[in-house]
Amino acid sequence: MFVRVLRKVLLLTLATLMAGCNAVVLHPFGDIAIQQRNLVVASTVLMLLVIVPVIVLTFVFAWRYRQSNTEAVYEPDWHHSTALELIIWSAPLLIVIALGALTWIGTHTLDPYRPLDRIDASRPVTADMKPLKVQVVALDWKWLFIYPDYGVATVNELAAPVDVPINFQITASTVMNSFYIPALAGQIYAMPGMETRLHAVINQAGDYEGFSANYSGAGFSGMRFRFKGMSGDDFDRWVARVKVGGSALQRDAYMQLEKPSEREPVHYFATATAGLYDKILNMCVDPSKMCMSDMMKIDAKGGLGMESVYNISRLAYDKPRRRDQAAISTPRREYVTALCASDPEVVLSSVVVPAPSEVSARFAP
Amino acid sequence: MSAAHDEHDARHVHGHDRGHGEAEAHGSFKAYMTGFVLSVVLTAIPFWLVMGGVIADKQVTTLIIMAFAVVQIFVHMIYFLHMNTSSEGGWNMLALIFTLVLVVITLSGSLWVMYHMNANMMPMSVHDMRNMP
Amino acid sequence: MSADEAISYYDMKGEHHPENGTMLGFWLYLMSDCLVFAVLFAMYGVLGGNYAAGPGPKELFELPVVAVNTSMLLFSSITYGFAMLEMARNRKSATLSWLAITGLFGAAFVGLELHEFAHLISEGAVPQRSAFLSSFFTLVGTHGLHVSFGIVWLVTLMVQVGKGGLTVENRRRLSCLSLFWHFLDVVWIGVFTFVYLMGVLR
Amino acid sequence: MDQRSELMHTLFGRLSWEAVPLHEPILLITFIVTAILGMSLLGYISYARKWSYLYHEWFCSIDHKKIGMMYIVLGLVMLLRGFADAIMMRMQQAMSFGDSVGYLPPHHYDQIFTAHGVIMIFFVAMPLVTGLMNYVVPLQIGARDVAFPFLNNFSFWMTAAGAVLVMMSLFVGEFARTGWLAYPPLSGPAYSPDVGVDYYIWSLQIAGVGTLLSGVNLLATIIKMRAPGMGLMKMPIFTWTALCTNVLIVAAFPVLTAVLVLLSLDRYAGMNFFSNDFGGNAMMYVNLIWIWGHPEVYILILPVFGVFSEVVSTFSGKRLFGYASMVYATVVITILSYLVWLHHFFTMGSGASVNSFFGITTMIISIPTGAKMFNWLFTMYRGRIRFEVPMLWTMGFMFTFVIGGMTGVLLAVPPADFVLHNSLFLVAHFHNVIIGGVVFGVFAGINFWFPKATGFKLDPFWGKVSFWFWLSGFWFAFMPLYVLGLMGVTRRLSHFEDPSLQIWFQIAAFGALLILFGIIAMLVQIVVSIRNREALRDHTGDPWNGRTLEWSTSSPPPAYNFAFTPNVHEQDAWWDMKARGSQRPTAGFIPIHMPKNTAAGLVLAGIAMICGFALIWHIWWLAGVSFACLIGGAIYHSFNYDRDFHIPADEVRVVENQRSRQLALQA
Repeated sequence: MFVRVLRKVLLLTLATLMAGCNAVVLHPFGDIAIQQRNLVVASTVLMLLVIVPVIVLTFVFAWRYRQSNTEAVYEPDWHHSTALELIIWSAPLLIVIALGALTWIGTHTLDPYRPLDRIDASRPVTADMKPLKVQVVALDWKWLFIYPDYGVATVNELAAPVDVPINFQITASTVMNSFYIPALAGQIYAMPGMETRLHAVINQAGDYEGFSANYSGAGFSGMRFRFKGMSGDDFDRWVARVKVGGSALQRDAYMQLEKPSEREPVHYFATATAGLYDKILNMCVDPSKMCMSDMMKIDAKGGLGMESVYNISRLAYDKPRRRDQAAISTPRREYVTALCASDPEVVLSSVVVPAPSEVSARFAP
Repeated sequence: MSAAHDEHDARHVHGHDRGHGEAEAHGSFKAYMTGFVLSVVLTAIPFWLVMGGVIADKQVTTLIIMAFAVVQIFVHMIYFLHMNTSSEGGWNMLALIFTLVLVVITLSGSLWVMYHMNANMMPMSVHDMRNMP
Repeated sequence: MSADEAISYYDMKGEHHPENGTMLGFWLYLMSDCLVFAVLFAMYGVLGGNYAAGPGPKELFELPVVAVNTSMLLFSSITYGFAMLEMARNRKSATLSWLAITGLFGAAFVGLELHEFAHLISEGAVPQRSAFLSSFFTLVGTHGLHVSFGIVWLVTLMVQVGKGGLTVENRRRLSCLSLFWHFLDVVWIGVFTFVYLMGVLR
Repeated sequence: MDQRSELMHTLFGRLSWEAVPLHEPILLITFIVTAILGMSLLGYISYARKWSYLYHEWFCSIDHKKIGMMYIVLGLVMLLRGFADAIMMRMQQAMSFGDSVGYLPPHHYDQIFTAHGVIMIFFVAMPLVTGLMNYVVPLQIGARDVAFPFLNNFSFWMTAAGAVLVMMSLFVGEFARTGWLAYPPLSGPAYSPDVGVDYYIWSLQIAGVGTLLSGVNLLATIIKMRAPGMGLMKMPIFTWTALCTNVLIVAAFPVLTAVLVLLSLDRYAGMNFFSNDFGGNAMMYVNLIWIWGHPEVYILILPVFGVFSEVVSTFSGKRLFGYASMVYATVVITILSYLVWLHHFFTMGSGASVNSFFGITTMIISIPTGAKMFNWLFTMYRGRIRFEVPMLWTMGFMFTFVIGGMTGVLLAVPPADFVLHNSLFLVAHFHNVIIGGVVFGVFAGINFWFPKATGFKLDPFWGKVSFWFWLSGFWFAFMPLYVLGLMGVTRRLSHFEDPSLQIWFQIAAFGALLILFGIIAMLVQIVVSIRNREALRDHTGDPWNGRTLEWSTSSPPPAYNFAFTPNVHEQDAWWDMKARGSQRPTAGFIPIHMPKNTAAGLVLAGIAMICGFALIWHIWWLAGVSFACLIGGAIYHSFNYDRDFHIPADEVRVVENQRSRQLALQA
């Protein structure tokens, strides 16, 4: 009861405080973000139960037992009280137990990997609702969104129909980023060669902001995009517009797009090659590279043995993306290992390398 | 509890009888030899198990050699490093136990966390790998 | 203890010689070193299966060499033990000879390890080839580096004992090195079990 | 640049005139100002003919008190640098909206936030905390020095060498643009090819060695060198927290060392631990660095908990409430701090069970921390509180820190962290605990122990001015960041689109300005105190009516700390001695065994710094030579057996008689 009242009071104060500014974390429009907000508020209220008395007592004691107040009791040797000790350990303990329970439940229900089971507090997800699939790639320094079901792709603009579950698959091209649309749901990292997932839903049409929440280099500040929540019809019109408005996103276009650029304007790709996202995730859009998933399969079987020891260029991914282009144009071996000639490149130059096709033929199914 | 602690400690602080006692524990010839023989045996068996392919089941072999490693570590600790509860007033032992706890946390924690991360995020999940032919 | 008037608040005779903390301090340092190895083991545990479509432990490790290597380290342990026993009996030259033998075993260990590394590198299994090889070379190499450092230290101590004899200070240093040396043995148990034996079993 | 001959490249590696940022006006002006200030300081020292004094009495000193003071001076100097970075960031963020791009390009701005984090943690907070522990712990336990006095000097110079490397990056080359923990792949060779990350790695490695050794040292000191009778449960609470802190240092810093070695192997040897290639895994770096990183937070905060405990009980004129529970709380925090590291990367995609495990362990830490808070509160209860400057800082802490603690627990709830992680809310949270905790605590400690170190108190008026500026500045600077975080603003941005945010950044900048006044007031406080030192002098050695042994000796204490080692019978040993009217012995002095000063620490750390510099710039020959010198130097030093001497009884008598006269004058 008390908690509920306190929560109301707190929400009200916060609301007034935030009225002037758009505190989107406290006023989100997606069900996941709303539940996360509720958890933030509930935990705060729980903790205030102990924080407020501490602050008040600090000032009360400080005032009451000031040196000039000779009327106050002075007990220089009073230093122990079992009852008090019991209280000071158990009060935080009780709150942590309550908070721990909240955390355990909240963490499991709001796990970004878990498919949604409700659209909002009153509407469950039904079997006939077809979720919207979006594949997200954090590039240097812009966002690529691929809609596999529609065969289209966009840069720096994301749209989704209201009240439809969205399944994000998220990866990155070079370094770590974090995919975050505060109005929709909490963030999750976007990492090269790895895939994270996010299930979310937007409950109100509108134009929201999305960005990278993890610093990724020089163009980071401009790595923003618009997230548009639309009615179903608007969304269809938007898809149609994308389909007429853009070029094709195939391998070459992607390789071009992937190069670092800042503050990229929104643009549309009318078609996106099927399976491109998988190649991006597996870092093998460039056909001369081995796909991560293939590599991992081989590794799980114990590797390819000594024959493949020089099969290196197919696996080097970072080097061609070095961020100082000058160094690439004038290659200079900076490694200490140059001293003992164990740099793969050095070894490579002196050894006949089996052609990639030969090696891959060996493990082709 | 704290009183007992104090008493013990006071004795410790006052106990100068060891003089400038450096390196009290050197062990004895017998102890060193025991440790040596034991560790030779404990080394030889795992090598034999693996090199000779004695046990067909790899997991069983793995468990056995890990057990041997743990036992051998204890042997070394006792016979070569002269670990006991009394040297340096028990602080050596305390430091060792604390370190072992942290080593276990670091190792198992990292493996646990990374296993989950890999399972969640690698293009080919650990789960898939398990089920490979 | 309240009523005792003669309660003493100062140690007037200067009897209180704080115990020397060197052995404890060195042990604490070893514990921190232990955590360095824990990190490297964790690294190997996580990345040890990532061969990057290259060779794995089965193709690379030669257990007979590792077995010989292990025996070198074991022998050096027992000989260091003998050196300590001689030191306790205050026999300088016997101590020095056992130390020299220990050093030779240690050098043989490092030599074999370098040979193994050179062989791997010549075959193309360089540390850069895969995450597995990176973590293998780093873990085993760090241990080897410790042993090499131990040998340098051992030689230094032999010179110091030769010059100054088995003084209190030198005994303490020998005891510290003893801890260091046996500690490296313990780490090696982990290395041959987790890296080599379990690697080949994989 | 490409035209450089092979010879030049061999001789100077990557180092060339281009590395000196003559084209960047901000850096150029900074350089000129620093150079002028530095030259005038050096000139003054030469003019006053103080070089020999400085070198022999301070640089080569192995007296824990002088080393402690040097740590604090280092910390305060680096605080100025770190704060300059902070105010530059605040200015940039306050003006860079819409069409205005501010005055710092990302290339520069990104270095600043990285350097700010690194400097504040490693070269401000760590030296300040280590300095306090170094100065106070041996005095509190009735020891004459630390267990390994030479190592102590070496540790200090290694920390200083790391700091010098960071400062060097301002004018030679550049610093990392990665954020203070340098996550790969961004910090890997491909995405940060220049010297920045190398500066980061080597300055931390060198300083890290110093920190680790000083941890071992203080640990051995506390375990082995306590005065007779001082059992564990009679140790002053600050010593207890120092013990736990150093346990954490010894157990956590090796992890940092190892992780940075792995990162440097990636960068220098082309290995593949954290790259995207060849099966590397960058998440492993994040995992490992936080295994160090979380205990690091407690390394900083635990000692200041100790400071607050001493201050509260001294200025309330009362025994610390719940000593035993305070000790247990500290020990519990020490152990638990190893079980929570994943809460720094909930959003990286580990599963719900992993996340909730680490979330809940994090919350559990708040139980002992809460207990400590109550202990301080009930120490004040029925006390006679004197609001001297150290007590003001403590009150400011109690009020501020609980808020930071609350937002911290909030961030430990994984679903809440998903919306708050990496936001300015997070930034506000950790500044809330680090400024409101560590910084306030260190200032309380400095004000508290300054009279012990110098023999005169710090000026209370300017101390209060400084306190109020800091406190209000803190609230103005960081409350807006909480708000901005809730508005979904993320950290490390150098430019914003939404003009409605600007007002909050301007308030925050105003707060930073107030803190600037606080810092200036503190410098004024020191200057004024030195000028008025005769008026502020304390002859008793016990200006606050203290409770622990450090107040039993003179201020400043003699080189040997205690002419006779005290025997401890009670928890607050000095309070007990005063209560029972114990008499200071004035005769029967005996020679005192002390360690000798040496230049070895300074020299070895200097060589280590050169080695680091050579590695940063890929000057391989210099790196090799200096590394060989380092090993050779250490071996050479080990041949020096002549490391101690005795202070003759006569000398002790002279010093102690002078103290007797002083005390008599006072009485």
